[in-house]
Amino acid sequence: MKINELSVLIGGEAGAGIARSGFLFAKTCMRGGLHVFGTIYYQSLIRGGHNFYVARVNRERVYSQLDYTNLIIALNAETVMVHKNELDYGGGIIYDEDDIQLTRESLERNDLKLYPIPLKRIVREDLKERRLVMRNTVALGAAFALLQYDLRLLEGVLMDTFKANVAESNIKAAQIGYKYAEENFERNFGYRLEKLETSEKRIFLNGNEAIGLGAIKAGCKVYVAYPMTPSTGLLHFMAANERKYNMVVLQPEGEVAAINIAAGAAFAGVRAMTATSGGGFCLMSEGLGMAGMTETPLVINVAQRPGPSTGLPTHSAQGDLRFILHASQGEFPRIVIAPGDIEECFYETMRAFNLAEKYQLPVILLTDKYLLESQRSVEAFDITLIKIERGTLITERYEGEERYKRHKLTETGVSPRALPLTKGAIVRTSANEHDEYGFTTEDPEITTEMMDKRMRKLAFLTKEIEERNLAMIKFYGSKEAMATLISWGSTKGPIMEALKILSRENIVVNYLQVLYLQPFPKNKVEKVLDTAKKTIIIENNKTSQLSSLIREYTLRDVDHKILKYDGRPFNPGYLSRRIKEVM
Amino acid sequence: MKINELSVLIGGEAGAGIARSGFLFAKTCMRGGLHVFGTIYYQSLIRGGHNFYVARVNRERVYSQLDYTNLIIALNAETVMVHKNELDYGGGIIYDEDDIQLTRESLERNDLKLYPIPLKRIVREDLKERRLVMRNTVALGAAFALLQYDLRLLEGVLMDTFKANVAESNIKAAQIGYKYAEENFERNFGYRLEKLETSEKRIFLNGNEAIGLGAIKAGCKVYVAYPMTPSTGLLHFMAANERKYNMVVLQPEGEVAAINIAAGAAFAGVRAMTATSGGGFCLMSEGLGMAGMTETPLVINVAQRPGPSTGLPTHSAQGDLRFILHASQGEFPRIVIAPGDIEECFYETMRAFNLAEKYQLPVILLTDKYLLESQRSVEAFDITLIKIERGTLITERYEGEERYKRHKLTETGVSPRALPLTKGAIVRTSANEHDEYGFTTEDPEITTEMMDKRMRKLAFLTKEIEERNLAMIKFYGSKEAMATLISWGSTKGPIMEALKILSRENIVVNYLQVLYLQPFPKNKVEKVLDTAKKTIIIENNKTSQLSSLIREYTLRDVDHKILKYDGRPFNPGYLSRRIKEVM
Amino acid sequence: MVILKELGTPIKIVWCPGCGNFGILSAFKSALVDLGLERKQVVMVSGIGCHGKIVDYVNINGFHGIHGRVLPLATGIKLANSELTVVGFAGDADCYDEGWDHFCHAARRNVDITLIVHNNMVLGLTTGQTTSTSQPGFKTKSTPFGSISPPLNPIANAIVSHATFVARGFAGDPKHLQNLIVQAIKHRGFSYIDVFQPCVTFNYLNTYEWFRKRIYKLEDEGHDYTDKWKALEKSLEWGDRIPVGIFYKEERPTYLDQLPHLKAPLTKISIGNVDITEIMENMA
Amino acid sequence: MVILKELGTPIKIVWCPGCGNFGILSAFKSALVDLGLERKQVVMVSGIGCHGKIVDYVNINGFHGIHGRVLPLATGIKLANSELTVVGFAGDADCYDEGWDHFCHAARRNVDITLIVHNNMVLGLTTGQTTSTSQPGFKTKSTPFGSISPPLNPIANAIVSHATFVARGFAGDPKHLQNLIVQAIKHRGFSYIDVFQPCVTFNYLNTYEWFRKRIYKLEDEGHDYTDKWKALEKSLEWGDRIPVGIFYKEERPTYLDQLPHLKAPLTKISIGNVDITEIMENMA
Ligand SMILES: Cc1ncc(C[n+]2csc(CCOP(=O)(O)OP(=O)(O)O)c2C)c(N)n1
Ligand SMILES: Cc1ncc(C[n+]2csc(CCOP(=O)(O)OP(=O)(O)O)c2C)c(N)n1
Ligand code: SF4
Ligand code: SF4
Ligand SMILES: [Mg+2]
Ligand SMILES: [Mg+2]
Repeated sequence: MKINELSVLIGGEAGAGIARSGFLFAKTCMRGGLHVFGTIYYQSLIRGGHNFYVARVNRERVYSQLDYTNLIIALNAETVMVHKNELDYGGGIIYDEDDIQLTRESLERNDLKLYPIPLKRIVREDLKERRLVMRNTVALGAAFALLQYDLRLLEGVLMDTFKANVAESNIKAAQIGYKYAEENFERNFGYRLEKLETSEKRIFLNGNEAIGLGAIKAGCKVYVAYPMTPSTGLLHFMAANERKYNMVVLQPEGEVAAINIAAGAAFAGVRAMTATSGGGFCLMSEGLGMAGMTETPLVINVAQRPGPSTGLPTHSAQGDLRFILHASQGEFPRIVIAPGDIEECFYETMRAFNLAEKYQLPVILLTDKYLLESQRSVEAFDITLIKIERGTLITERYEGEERYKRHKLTETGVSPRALPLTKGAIVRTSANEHDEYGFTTEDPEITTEMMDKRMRKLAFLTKEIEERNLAMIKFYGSKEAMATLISWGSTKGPIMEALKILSRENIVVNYLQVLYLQPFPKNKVEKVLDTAKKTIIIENNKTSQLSSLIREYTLRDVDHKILKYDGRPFNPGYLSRRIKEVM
Repeated sequence: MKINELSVLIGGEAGAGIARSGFLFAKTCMRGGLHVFGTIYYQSLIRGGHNFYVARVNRERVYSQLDYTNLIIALNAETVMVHKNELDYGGGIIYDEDDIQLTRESLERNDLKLYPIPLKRIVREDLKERRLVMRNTVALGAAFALLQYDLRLLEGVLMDTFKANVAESNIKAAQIGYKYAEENFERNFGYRLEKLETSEKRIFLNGNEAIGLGAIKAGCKVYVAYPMTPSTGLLHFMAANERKYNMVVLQPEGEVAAINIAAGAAFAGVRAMTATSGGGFCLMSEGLGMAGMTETPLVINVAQRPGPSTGLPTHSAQGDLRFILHASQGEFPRIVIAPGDIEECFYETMRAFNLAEKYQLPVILLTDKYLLESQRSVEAFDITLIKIERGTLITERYEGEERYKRHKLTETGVSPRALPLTKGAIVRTSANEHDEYGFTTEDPEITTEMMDKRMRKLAFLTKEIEERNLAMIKFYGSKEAMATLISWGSTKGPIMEALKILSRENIVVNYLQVLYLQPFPKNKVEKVLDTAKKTIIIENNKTSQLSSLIREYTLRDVDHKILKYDGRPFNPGYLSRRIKEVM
Repeated sequence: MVILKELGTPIKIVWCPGCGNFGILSAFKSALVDLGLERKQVVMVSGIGCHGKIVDYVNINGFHGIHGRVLPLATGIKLANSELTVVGFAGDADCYDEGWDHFCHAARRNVDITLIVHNNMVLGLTTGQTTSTSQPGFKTKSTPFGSISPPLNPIANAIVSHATFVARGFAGDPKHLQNLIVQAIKHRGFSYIDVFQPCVTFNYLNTYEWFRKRIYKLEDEGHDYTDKWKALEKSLEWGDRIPVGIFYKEERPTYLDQLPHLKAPLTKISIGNVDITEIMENMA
Repeated sequence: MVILKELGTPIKIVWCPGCGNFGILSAFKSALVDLGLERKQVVMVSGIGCHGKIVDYVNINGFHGIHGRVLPLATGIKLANSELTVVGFAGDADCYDEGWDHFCHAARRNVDITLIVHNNMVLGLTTGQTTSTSQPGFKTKSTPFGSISPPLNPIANAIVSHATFVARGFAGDPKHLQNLIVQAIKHRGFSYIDVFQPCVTFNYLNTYEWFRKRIYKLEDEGHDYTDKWKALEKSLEWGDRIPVGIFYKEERPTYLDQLPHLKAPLTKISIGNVDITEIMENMA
């Protein structure tokens, strides 16, 4: 009997409410003091096809899905066919006996537990409901019965998620499912969930929501974006909160408009943000350069998915790193941060806004589908951790030179930033090269000075970050290890799990997460490389873009590369096997 | 007395016909068997401001302007003020005495020769012309008198350049100027031009024209571009030749349209091309990725100018290398060629079309203002050197599988390329990931296979290039040298001149020109680095992007960097001094 | 000459059951049969969105392009090979939002291509947000408090931008639509059909019902589609009565008609031996 | 309140002598004086082109943006700080070619900004190519055999796209233009003035003369600018007689008017202490 160690897969067609059911299941687990990770796999279509949600539950912190599952909730036959081999020994399948005929023999698995339930019949006959999607809740109820978990937790989640009347019928559905399972099945399922007491306040959310929360907390006032998977969730989140948080959330005619509207808003003085994925970012790249040239603070969430071009629009990849680092003509400072987990999505977004304003440049959060659309239970965010810092902003009255210089040459490269309507300042900027006042110029000396000024900001920034000891990399595990894993972004989750697996097998590896890709933390990375016995890079792309950066900055190559570019994230078991192979 | 070694500067306001006069002067020199290089400096405005053309003439091949000038033709006072210190010892100034008062004293240069001519008065009174721009030709005539050059050569050029009646009055103007100088000035100018006999057939053109010629010769049938300096000259050249060469030359609503129209045309089976500069390329980057994904052959001339953003629109820079290498989301093969001179503009454009079709991918010609808008006398192009190669193209009848596979998996990565309307083939492609037939897919295995297929083309290509011994780098100078200069693109010209200067001072350096930036000729570059005593990189950018590539690919840094990012090209004298400094 | 059953492909159709796209698909296939075209002659181009999948469901040449760029892609294909029949399939967000830059210009340019816009007044494939043709007050996840801008009027924009064939169809009436498509493809020049395409999943407002209650046929009321002014008047009609059919049609030389030097499709011109000596002579 | 001589800057004006841009510049400066605005209240936004330089010639806040993006930039500025008066200056290529995506959408959206298009029917700064408002047959270096497409009609497009203030001015009549600018800026909502701006260097066709011969004032003929239909009729007028003045004007809630939660300009909202506990509670 395994207690509080479980992986569940809920599968069915697009439009069958799979994501919602997964969410309900996972959140119910969290409410009982358990840790949960949930992730959704879906195709670029609206109905039909095959969607599935994987929830991983544990008494300890969890960071990713596993390679196998213990319980499948199959809302169609395909789910069983596709996933049956992922079932671990002794796993179970909940399914609608009217849709699917299953026997241990036909599955060729004697170890499996089969839990047929007339889901649809229950909806129609017992619940007298026309919304067939209720069968999902029946199945959830049944699942919690098998797991001997407290049904009231699910009831609470249903109450909080739905409007009163919908919640009520769902609660009924859950109860019927629970009862059906209790009455019809033996108590022989090898997995149980048990409530745990915890003093930690936890929340359950995905990367998009964490970034949205970070943006709102950071005082973002204008959010402009055109829908593009997997960034669209952020648009929805911001739109839902537009009124409450005194924002303007606008979906314009396309990404070119989006970034220019955001830049205009930032120039006028509010914190502004946009988000998109690769194709949209292409269209934004000209505006990005304009922000660089005019020293306009902007925060952009670039949500990766597999390319080239439209690629696999609902899957995940890390193929855009080099593009984001170099996008737009000419040379200008930018900051590129790649959060690796939900917490970093929140805190780094807040930091991004501070950095954008302090250094007056665009900051890119480089994320991906897997990070943005996977959900995790995390400790409620510490809102005191990061203070709002707006740098040299002047809003009321400018007291400097008689004629204000928006692009004043300074030692740090950062100029005092008055806003239009500030008394004593006429604020002027230009996407052409310009003098200190913002007047367009073609003078060779001023051109050189201005380029140096802008680029100086990166040095100033690097210095400040070091002085304040902000994490540009993170290091996990002991200094002494047989190998050092290196990665960026969302591969962090599976790697954290792989570390656990390996350490259970007494294989000691440690892990360097590169959080800031620009400015590249050369010294810190070098220090890790200096002591690493063997380096293994792990990326969701074809050409190993992070190792190209490491080569460029440190003149060293990594020893091994584990790359995957089929649109799917690493599973930790697979990953640990690949790690062992190269060690 | 210096014979056939001359640098002339013609300066005046925008709109005063400076570029035209420079062209006439230079071409006249070429017609006399001399070698000429000419380059124009102008601002982003239409009238006023300060434009100047620098023509360098020599009995030997020349590759760039010099640091100094021997004769100034000043069409306004500003020209003298700005450039007088560039005059070499014993230099002369031709100017309109009614506009400018000059004395050797006020110039503080006893060595100078002053040639005041009442240019405007001559136009009005002697020529009875209202077009004041004729004064330029008067000045040209005078200049050739001072230089004791055969005026008939200028007359011939005027005849060939202008319509009959305009030519006639210009010839008269030139004659009057010539006579005026002969009659009014001593024959004491220290420079002379003399006709040379040569069997070499030479032409005089700039980079844009050389690329245009290459494109036409390569059979480009659709040219689509939106005007953007410094690529606009190519649009003008192609438009002028649209009818004669059976092309469609279209200026659409913007760059997004341009690249997609070109891609459509290429998909349908013609050779298609577009050109732009950084900001426009940003807007093209999404279409670039589509070409990569759909394996559509495209040739794009990306004409650099100083960024970021609009920057210095009429000046020159090399700041876009990294951007071009990585533009667009995801990973796909592309070829990036950086011609360094007029000849390479022609031959590499022809090659670009062959490579694009053979490997079914986008090819970028990475150029810049200095390369595209500088003119040189070169040997007429050898049109037999590069044959048209269209790879696996099938136009009549497809004889393969029953159902044609546009994206067939092959060992080389290149698939047979049938066109729509080919008998026996339905041609289908998708910007989404797709199977061999071109149907959209999300399958993880096919995704991996297709990524591998596309990327395989680069290996195949590299192999072929090596087998056929095509130059991906060029090497100048002796193997044994005190230092090796390294550069890409238009810096080649000043470097070739700097090599001459240094060798006159017995400083032996050699020079590695990296012609192909992608695929990066790692082995060839490494071989050069292996024997180099000291490496000095020379680039027109701030961050030395080529050395970042060298670091990335060879894990070695260069020893010194000479960088300039004020929008102006290197002058060879300045460059050779900087080289000596770091040696 | 193609027959209907040859037009199917092995790909499973993944539109939601009842989606208006089915009506467009069947109307288009039947139109191809009516027109007596061969499969290899026709090229479909599509954008990204639910509509974009249509390319996979018809067994003719196809280019599933990027979001918003149906018109330039189709333009390029036609310019290169004028013997091809080129039909673009765009979404409303695809054409009227992301790709709006191209629309009026394609109308002016009058390249002989056909554009069919699957106008479901919603972003379908991205799970339902407001587009520029969404009705005021329309609530979606991107406008939870309702859309606050009046919708774009692409029909009127097309007419004032010199489009030579402007029509509107309804996916709920595939026979009528089929006929419009036949006429549009036959038309020499840029032909454009906006198709009301109910999205049964995300557009709760503009349903089959909603359209059926309002739609009437221009031809039933004797509309003279050669009268531009009348066409414009009709294009502004919205509310209880909404017209479908041909608004405007005119003969005007196509873009390629005006390039007298082109005697053959560009793809047919041999490129092996282009003679550039004359240009080089001029440079000598 | 600004006086005229405070509006100059130290920058030398580099437009060609006689360029229509001078008329626009002086009309705008005088309009600012008429309006009694303060310098710090007004923000100019411009695109890239000869027109774009105007930002450097007026001593108020300015953002010289990139080519084609005047409207989104201006929109963003106004959304962020509704107390600012935001005036965009675009070129015809800038707004009607490169930036066409934004035009009809800005009209629909009705953010309270003003757009002035320097319509010289040519790409000026890139040394004279055809734009989408160039006349048919217009010969330039990009169309050496003459432009073959009928020109765009932005006035008509604006009207059918629900613009609330649509006017046309003439740089050769700065007094009249000044008055239009005053009214446009006063208008609450998106106000748009297309200005005929002779390019004396590259547009050999549409000269001051050419315009003077054809132009008449709508107000002189009693045009009722509240009548959309009449406005549309007037917008189609071209040839011997070309109208200038206000075509159409209507009061409609602006974009920000329709966001009832905004009580103050966004820039004035303190961001030091945003309370997100409630959202977090919901996630618990
Ligand atoms: C440049 C770019 N931006 C955004 C997207 C994301 N995207 C995919 S489909 C789509 C629009 C769908 O709406 P519509 O064009 O109306 O097509 P429908 O799905 O309704 O048929 C969008 C915005 C994209 N693929 N490319
Ligand atoms: C994205 C982009 N494409 C092209 C250009 C080059 N460019 C500079 S100004 C200009 C257009 C000039 O025409 P218009 O907007 O009519 O302005 P005008 O000079 O006539 O005032 C263009 C295309 C650019 N700056 N950016
Ligand atoms: S989401 Fe709407 S448009 Fe897309 S397939 Fe479903 S019904 Fe059709
Ligand atoms: S080129 Fe034309 S628009 Fe530009 S400044 Fe000169 S006259 Fe004015
Ligand atoms: Mg739609
Ligand atoms: Mg213009």
